[in-house]
Amino acid sequence: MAQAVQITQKDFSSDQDVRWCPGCGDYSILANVQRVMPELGVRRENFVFVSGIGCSSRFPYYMNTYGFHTIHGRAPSIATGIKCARPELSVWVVTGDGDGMSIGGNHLLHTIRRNVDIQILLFNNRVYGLTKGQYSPTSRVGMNTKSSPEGSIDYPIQPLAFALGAGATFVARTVDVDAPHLQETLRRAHEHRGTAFVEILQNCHVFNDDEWIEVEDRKQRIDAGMKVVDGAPLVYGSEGARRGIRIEDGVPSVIELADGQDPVAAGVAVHRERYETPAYAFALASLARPEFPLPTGVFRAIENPSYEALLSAQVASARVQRGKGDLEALLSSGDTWTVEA
Amino acid sequence: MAQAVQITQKDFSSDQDVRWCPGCGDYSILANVQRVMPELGVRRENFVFVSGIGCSSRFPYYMNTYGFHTIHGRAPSIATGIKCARPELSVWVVTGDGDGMSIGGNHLLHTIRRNVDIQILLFNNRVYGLTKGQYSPTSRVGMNTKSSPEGSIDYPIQPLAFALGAGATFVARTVDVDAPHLQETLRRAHEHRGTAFVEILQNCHVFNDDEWIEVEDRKQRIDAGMKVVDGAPLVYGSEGARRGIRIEDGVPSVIELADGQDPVAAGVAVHRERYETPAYAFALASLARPEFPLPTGVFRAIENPSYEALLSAQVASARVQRGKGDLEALLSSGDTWTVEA
Amino acid sequence: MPEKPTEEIESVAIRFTGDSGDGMQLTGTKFTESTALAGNDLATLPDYPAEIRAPTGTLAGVSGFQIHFSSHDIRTPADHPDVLVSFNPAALRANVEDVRPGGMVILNIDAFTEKALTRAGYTEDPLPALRDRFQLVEIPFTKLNRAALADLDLRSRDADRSKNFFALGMLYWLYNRPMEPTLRWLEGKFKGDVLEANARVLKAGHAFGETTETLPRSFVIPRAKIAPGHYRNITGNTALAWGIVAASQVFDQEVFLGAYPITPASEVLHEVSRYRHFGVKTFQAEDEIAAISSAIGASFAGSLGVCTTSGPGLVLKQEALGLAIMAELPLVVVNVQRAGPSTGMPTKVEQADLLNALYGRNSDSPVPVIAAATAGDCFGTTLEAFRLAVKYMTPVVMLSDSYLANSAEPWQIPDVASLGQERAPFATDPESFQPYSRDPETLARPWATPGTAGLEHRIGGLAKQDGTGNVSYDAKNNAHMHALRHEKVARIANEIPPTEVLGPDRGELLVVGWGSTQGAILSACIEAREDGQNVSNIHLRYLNPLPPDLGEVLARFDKVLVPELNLGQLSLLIRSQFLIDAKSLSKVEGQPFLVEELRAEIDAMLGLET
Amino acid sequence: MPEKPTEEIESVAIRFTGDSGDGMQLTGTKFTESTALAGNDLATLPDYPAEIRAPTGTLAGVSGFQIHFSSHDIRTPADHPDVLVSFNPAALRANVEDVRPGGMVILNIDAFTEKALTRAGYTEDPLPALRDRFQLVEIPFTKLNRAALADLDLRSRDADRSKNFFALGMLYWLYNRPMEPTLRWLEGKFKGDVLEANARVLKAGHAFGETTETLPRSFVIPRAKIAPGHYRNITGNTALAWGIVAASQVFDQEVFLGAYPITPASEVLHEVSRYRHFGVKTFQAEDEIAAISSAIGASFAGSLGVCTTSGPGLVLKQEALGLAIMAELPLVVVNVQRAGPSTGMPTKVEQADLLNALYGRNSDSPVPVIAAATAGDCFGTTLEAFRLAVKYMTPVVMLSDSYLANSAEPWQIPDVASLGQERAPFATDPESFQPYSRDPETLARPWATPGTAGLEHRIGGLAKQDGTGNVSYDAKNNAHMHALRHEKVARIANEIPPTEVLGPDRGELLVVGWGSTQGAILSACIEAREDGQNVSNIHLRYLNPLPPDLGEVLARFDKVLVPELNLGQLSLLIRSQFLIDAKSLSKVEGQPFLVEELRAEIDAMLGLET
Ligand SMILES: Cc1ncc(C[n+]2csc(CCOP(=O)(O)OP(=O)(O)O)c2C)c(N)n1
Ligand SMILES: Cc1ncc(C[n+]2csc(CCOP(=O)(O)OP(=O)(O)O)c2C)c(N)n1
Ligand code: SF4
Ligand code: SF4
Ligand SMILES: [Mg+2]
Ligand SMILES: [Mg+2]
Repeated sequence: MAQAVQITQKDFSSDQDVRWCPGCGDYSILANVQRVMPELGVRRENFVFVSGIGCSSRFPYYMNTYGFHTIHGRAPSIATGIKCARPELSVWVVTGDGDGMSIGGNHLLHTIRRNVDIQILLFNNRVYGLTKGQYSPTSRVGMNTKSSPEGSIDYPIQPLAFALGAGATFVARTVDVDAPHLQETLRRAHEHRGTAFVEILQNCHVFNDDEWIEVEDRKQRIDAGMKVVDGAPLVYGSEGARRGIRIEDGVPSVIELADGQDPVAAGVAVHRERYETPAYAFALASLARPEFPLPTGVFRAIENPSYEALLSAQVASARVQRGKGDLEALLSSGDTWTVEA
Repeated sequence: MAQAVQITQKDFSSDQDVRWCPGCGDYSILANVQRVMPELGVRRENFVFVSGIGCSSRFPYYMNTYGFHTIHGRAPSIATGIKCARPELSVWVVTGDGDGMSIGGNHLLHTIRRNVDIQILLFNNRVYGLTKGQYSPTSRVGMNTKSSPEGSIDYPIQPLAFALGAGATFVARTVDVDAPHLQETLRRAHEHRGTAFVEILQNCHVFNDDEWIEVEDRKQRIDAGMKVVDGAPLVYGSEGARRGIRIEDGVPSVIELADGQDPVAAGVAVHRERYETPAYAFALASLARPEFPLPTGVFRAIENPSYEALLSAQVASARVQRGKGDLEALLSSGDTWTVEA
Repeated sequence: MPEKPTEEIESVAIRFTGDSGDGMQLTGTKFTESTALAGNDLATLPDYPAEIRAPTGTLAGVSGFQIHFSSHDIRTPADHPDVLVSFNPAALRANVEDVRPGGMVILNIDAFTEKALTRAGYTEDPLPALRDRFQLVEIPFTKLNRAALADLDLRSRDADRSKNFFALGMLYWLYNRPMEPTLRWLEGKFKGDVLEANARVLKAGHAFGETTETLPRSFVIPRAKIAPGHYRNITGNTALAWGIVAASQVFDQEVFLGAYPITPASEVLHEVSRYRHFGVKTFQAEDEIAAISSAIGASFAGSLGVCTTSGPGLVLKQEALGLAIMAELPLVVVNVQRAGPSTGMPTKVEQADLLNALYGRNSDSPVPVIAAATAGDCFGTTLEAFRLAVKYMTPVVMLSDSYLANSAEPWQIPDVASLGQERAPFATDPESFQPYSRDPETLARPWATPGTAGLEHRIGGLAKQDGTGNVSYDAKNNAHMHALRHEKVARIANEIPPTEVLGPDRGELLVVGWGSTQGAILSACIEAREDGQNVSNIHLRYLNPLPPDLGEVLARFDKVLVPELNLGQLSLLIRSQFLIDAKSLSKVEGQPFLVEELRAEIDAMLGLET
Repeated sequence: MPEKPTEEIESVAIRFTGDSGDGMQLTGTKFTESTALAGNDLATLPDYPAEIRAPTGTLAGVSGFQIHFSSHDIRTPADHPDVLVSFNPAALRANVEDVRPGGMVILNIDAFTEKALTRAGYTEDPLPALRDRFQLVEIPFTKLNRAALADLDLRSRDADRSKNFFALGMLYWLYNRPMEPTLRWLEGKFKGDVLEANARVLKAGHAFGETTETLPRSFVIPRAKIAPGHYRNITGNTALAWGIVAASQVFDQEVFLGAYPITPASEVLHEVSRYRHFGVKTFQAEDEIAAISSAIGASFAGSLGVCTTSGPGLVLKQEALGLAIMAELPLVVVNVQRAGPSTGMPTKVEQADLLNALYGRNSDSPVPVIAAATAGDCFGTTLEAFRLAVKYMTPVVMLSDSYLANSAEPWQIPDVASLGQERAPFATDPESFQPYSRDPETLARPWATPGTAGLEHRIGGLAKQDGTGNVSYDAKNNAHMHALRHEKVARIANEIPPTEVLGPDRGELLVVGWGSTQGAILSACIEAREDGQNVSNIHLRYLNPLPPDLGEVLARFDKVLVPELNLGQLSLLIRSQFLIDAKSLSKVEGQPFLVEELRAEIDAMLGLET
């Protein structure tokens, strides 16, 4: 049996040529996903990758697993059907900021709300790549694109704030080129039971280059990023310019930390993934550059029964209470009568 | 001229028979909207009411203004077109928890995000009324309905949390039968420039009776509700059982207040509508019964340029920079040549 | 008191009418059950007010339920009721003109106050004029009912709620129906005072009928000659729901229903939701797009995916349906049609989504379309849709409509064994597996579901290479795949049974119908033939592909008439495919055909004056 | 060095091909501009790789641009190029079989390394075999280009970017095209080193042509006899966008475009977005449903609402389009068709959304449908769509396709005055105002916009009473409104000009086309007539309603052929409406018709062997 042999990253490469632009952040994400897969303890045939339409949504073609490249924006709904039908499968949705946050926003909302046990990876490059560079719902105000020659006037949406507004039980943010962090985030997402929503900051080299350079670049990210760790205070910044985040009455602010100063004593908040309220994670998700560092890591991870588990439980309990369905009995239930020959 | 005469509530009643069930909370909302209209300083012909499909969405038929009863879930988009085309109109969307939060969630999301200057009234009765009583996206877990005979397994969405996740500049909550509060909320929504999102807790007498009785009933609401007022501490409760809400690191909790105790000194948060961060308002929106009181009032009201204003400004500035469009010049722009006779 | 005489009659149609709150649907349903048990053939038609909840006493709030029963075959609820029962003036006004001249009109005379007459839009008392045209039976139901309950401790508002059961009791006497089924039902449903009150007034109404001089005789309708078997009453929506549940048994496979509520399809979701123990999962989606998408996902994963909707919902599903066609996945899309366009009249009937089912997607994307003809037929047609979907690996559109959805008819309960036992041919063997290889007969591709080791593959909506299923922009391959999808659907024709011609198998006029118009068309054609007219009729279950012998059948007739509750949709298909001058008879009033309307058109086409 | 000889030829078709990164589209466009200025008639066709960005050097990444120019009328980009320019082996492999036998094949021989050959899928060197079949011209463009730039401080990767301009310069020499337009363009676009590099290699290429012995002569294509006037080159998408902008002037009214990006319609949004100063507002919506909904809202408010999309997007818009039909609001829905079904081949051509435009909604909901026939015609057809929408108070569907969208042709710039000046007849008078009253001629209802005192009213998607516009479930009213909506669209037929028959006005064979196939059909029919064949042709702009004289025209011919880039959609309509045995010639390869394919079918129908 093929599975007796240890499977490796390579086993997850399909025979299709990978067709992203040179320099696209998607390559790194693909490589890291393929690297993590063999560690998850799931047989290869039990993985399903589902996507919509977009550069990012070509992802399933390159994974040697079951895959479904569907239509624009609907991947979360198709994944819901797959997971409800076969709860034992490990179902991953790959979507883009256009696919997921624009046309597909509603499905994302409701899938997250229902807490279907799937992983949703949103590749956020803040642009429509596949259709050649229009602004997306995550693009910054003023962005000049083909469809906004005088600058976009749409306020961007913040995917993690959106997900928390939808009641997400797991939200995280990571970066295309930060391999260890990305891998760890994928592992955590997989572990989580319920919808794991992961925003991956991704570079579109062709239409929106260096949008995330502040957190991609190893140097810049020390001051511009903030990796959050469960139980650790919200601190960031290079030696001599260390800062922390304080949250008073729900309102975050930056505190400058003196050398060696205890952040917690200085009023810096301690990161906790498991608060019952989503309000803390939301405060974190609302931190934006340049006033604040861009946080990455797992913002929230709480356990609630997942949708497909509850659904299966209803089936099981109905069977316990009423026995396996008997069609003959159903058809003859209620008032019937017999006409003799 | 008809407008010279003072217009009154009556002028806003259309000639159509109102066809909600006896006991429906929609009646009270209609009456209060009709009462507030004449005070807003807007000529009647400049009001437009737009709705989707649902009991609540029949609303425009009863308003003697311009009205458009459209299709399920799309009212925010139609309203966006109206407002962009004619920024001088006062455009009101009436939607339900099914119309707005289920099929129409994405349009609501993006309309709020763009901050189109319209008022959105979401009548939340936590059920699909018009289609005779299925659970809705705001229904509680376990609700028994025709489509959930063994109890709903969907986690409900919290409309205000959703709106804040979308970047709303104005969110408020009020109650169908609390006439003064409802009227004041409508006035505030109208004043606001940008999308004013108002959740109105509404009783569906037929399919989900008394869902909101805790905040509708004058007695119960003292302990179960909390009216938030700008600049005032978050306190509630009857004499002898006064409580306040404290928010630490973004995490809200209830504080029991002794008689005469100063709430602020006791750590109770002070309500502010104008924090730049949505995190505080989100904390408020995440308060749920029975652990917390259900807050009503204006949670957030900040000013950002509205979408249609920015759009009109682009038109105006293009005209200043390039003159009024000259079709002849456009058609002849670039490389052309003449073929002589 | 001597027993009153009885009179034997062949058939009768009764219409119960009143305010939405008067319980007319329940009254009609109970009368129907009794009638079925009395052994008559029957057909029923409820007529709800639209989605709106109208103010009491107005025309907009009138609710009706018609039942037609007989000692012979019954196919329609009858054009004109013989008996109208009206609980208020609005109900009278909305319905009385439909009553056959000289018919019986039973009124709750207590409700005919001046205020109520005005509310119904009457400017003067209509009864004097009606007395000349109909047999008016004026009964103080409200008073009689209150009297029957006088000793119970009920508020009069509560007492009044049961006046429909008083009337029902009276009608049971009038038509010699058994009371037991209703009494049994009451016992199962209520307890204590409510049970007592309802049972008591039912009997009191019966006794009143026996006693009152207003009703000089009762009627007997002998049992109908009905094929022997086990029967029940069933509405189209229930039959459809049970067809979905039955699929889980016939295929021994989990069913996944994704749906978003919409009139008149919602009850299918409600009904199916009750049968989780059959291994049927229901999912109330956030909209129709999510509903079909979830069903597609479930099918991909190896369940029997199905979604149920009505007109506007079908439109929203079309993009995803196109994906299912490209991905060649089995899927059943049920459309319970309603009157449009746009929101239209959501509670009223039309059969106007046929062309949308066929052409509602971008590009040429063929899908089989089948339609149910009667309420009971919704069961078998649903199962047939699943069978085709699985056998040909294709989505299938199944059409019902709001008339079938709500009307009830006696239905011979099928023997479960006769439904067969099918098994989806899941692929399991990695040896030379290709996701787009073909079954030579059906052209189906293999159904290879996640979880099967060695069959990992990727599908999607981009053009695919035959065999490998890889993305392909090759010109010839694309033409080949277009042809293949077309051919796959076309091959279904091989299984369509020969078209059954009722009446002479060649002649002057052929009437061609589909869907819920079957009863009316059949009645009209049978009557016409009984009157010696040269007219035959056929009724199509398969709309795409059309039956292979259809052209040949059509060619045997001088003229072809296609009656439809739309502006001529099947007619367009027939004209285009067979180049015959098929005439369309269209009705788009939100109401089914009357037999007399069809007969008039048949007469006209046969050159007869009417 | 003596000047080389020139040879006069009538026409030539050149195809530029290379990797996506090689700048073939730009090269083609610049060549086109020069050619237009040289006074030739011309047609062009770009052929992009699909949405995917393929690895360099592979077949999937090949990009092409064909231009056909002549001293006489040109209608298609030509079936077979006379000249192929290929920048790498993949481009050669993907295109060489299309070249006319004996044609010229110009290669960048520097790119023909063994690695590149393998990458293109060649297992052996193809050139020896090709030398027998074509006139191979092997030029080291990369080396020559680098040499020309040697003294500039450029990395070779940057230098190599301009090698297409070197080739372009050489071709300018070869076909005696002016270099000035391109030089002018370079000056407007670039500065400094980049400008210098590009201008220099363009001139170097030209000089190389003059010098090299590989090219013994250059060719002269005399000016074409073209109707006098002011001309420009235009693609269908630009013409369409300008038609939208022009509407704001013709109607002196704000235009509101709601759109969601989708290939191949996105450029229309891009282009229109640039003209805010015309009073044109564009709105990039979150999806197609929001796009059409916003446009409906804008129309309700008194703007000219329009939305632009392609196939799958049209499908998503259909529910809202039904609302616009019910609400009888003016609206233009533009569909730039692409190959399906589902996502299909998004960059490739089909004209397969005709039936979807007609029948893509629930119930019978008629909408006028018109189609553009050439790139330039997109301008006028768009304006016509607006005119019909406003005059009849109805949404109108306007069809283009990806072939028209991207191909360019010389376009006679219309005189702005000739476009007319229309004015929407807004209602203003409250006296006896009714939202659903009727213009007796057009059946249009009044356009009463918010802000007008005294006209406050409410509309919506529920069935409406004629006149008042109130919600109505009345049966007869519903039938009346169905008929009225149908009749309103049908009356447009009164304005359709008589059908222009090219060729004999009666005879053996009539070829009926619509949309982008016009050029190929015209060429085929003209050639056939020149060969003495009895064939005529007509081309339809109005698909719904069809021209009123169409039946009569069709009846004058023994046979009718309907070539379409779909499985026979117009053919279905014609067969159904006129009951003639119209034969469908369908092509669904994502490619336009070749003239020779049409001629073969014409021959076959005329009973000629080919
Ligand atoms: C119904 C529909 N509308 C529009 C499109 C065109 N379309 C394809 S991908 C895309 C946006 C992709 O953006 P994103 O999800 O951010 O993906 P990226 O390419 O940036 O990875 C659009 C608009 C489509 N395929 N289908
Ligand atoms: C496309 C479409 N799908 C479904 C429906 C059916 N439908 C009408 S209203 C409604 C839900 C209404 O719920 P809500 O918005 O909460 O309004 P309420 O009646 O409770 O005020 C549904 C599902 C429809 N009209 N159109
Ligand atoms: S367009 Fe952008 S996102 Fe798409 S493949 Fe290229 S670099 Fe990546
Ligand atoms: S069903 Fe509920 S929401 Fe609808 S009108 Fe009746 S009470 Fe109101
Ligand atoms: Mg993107
Ligand atoms: Mg509701």
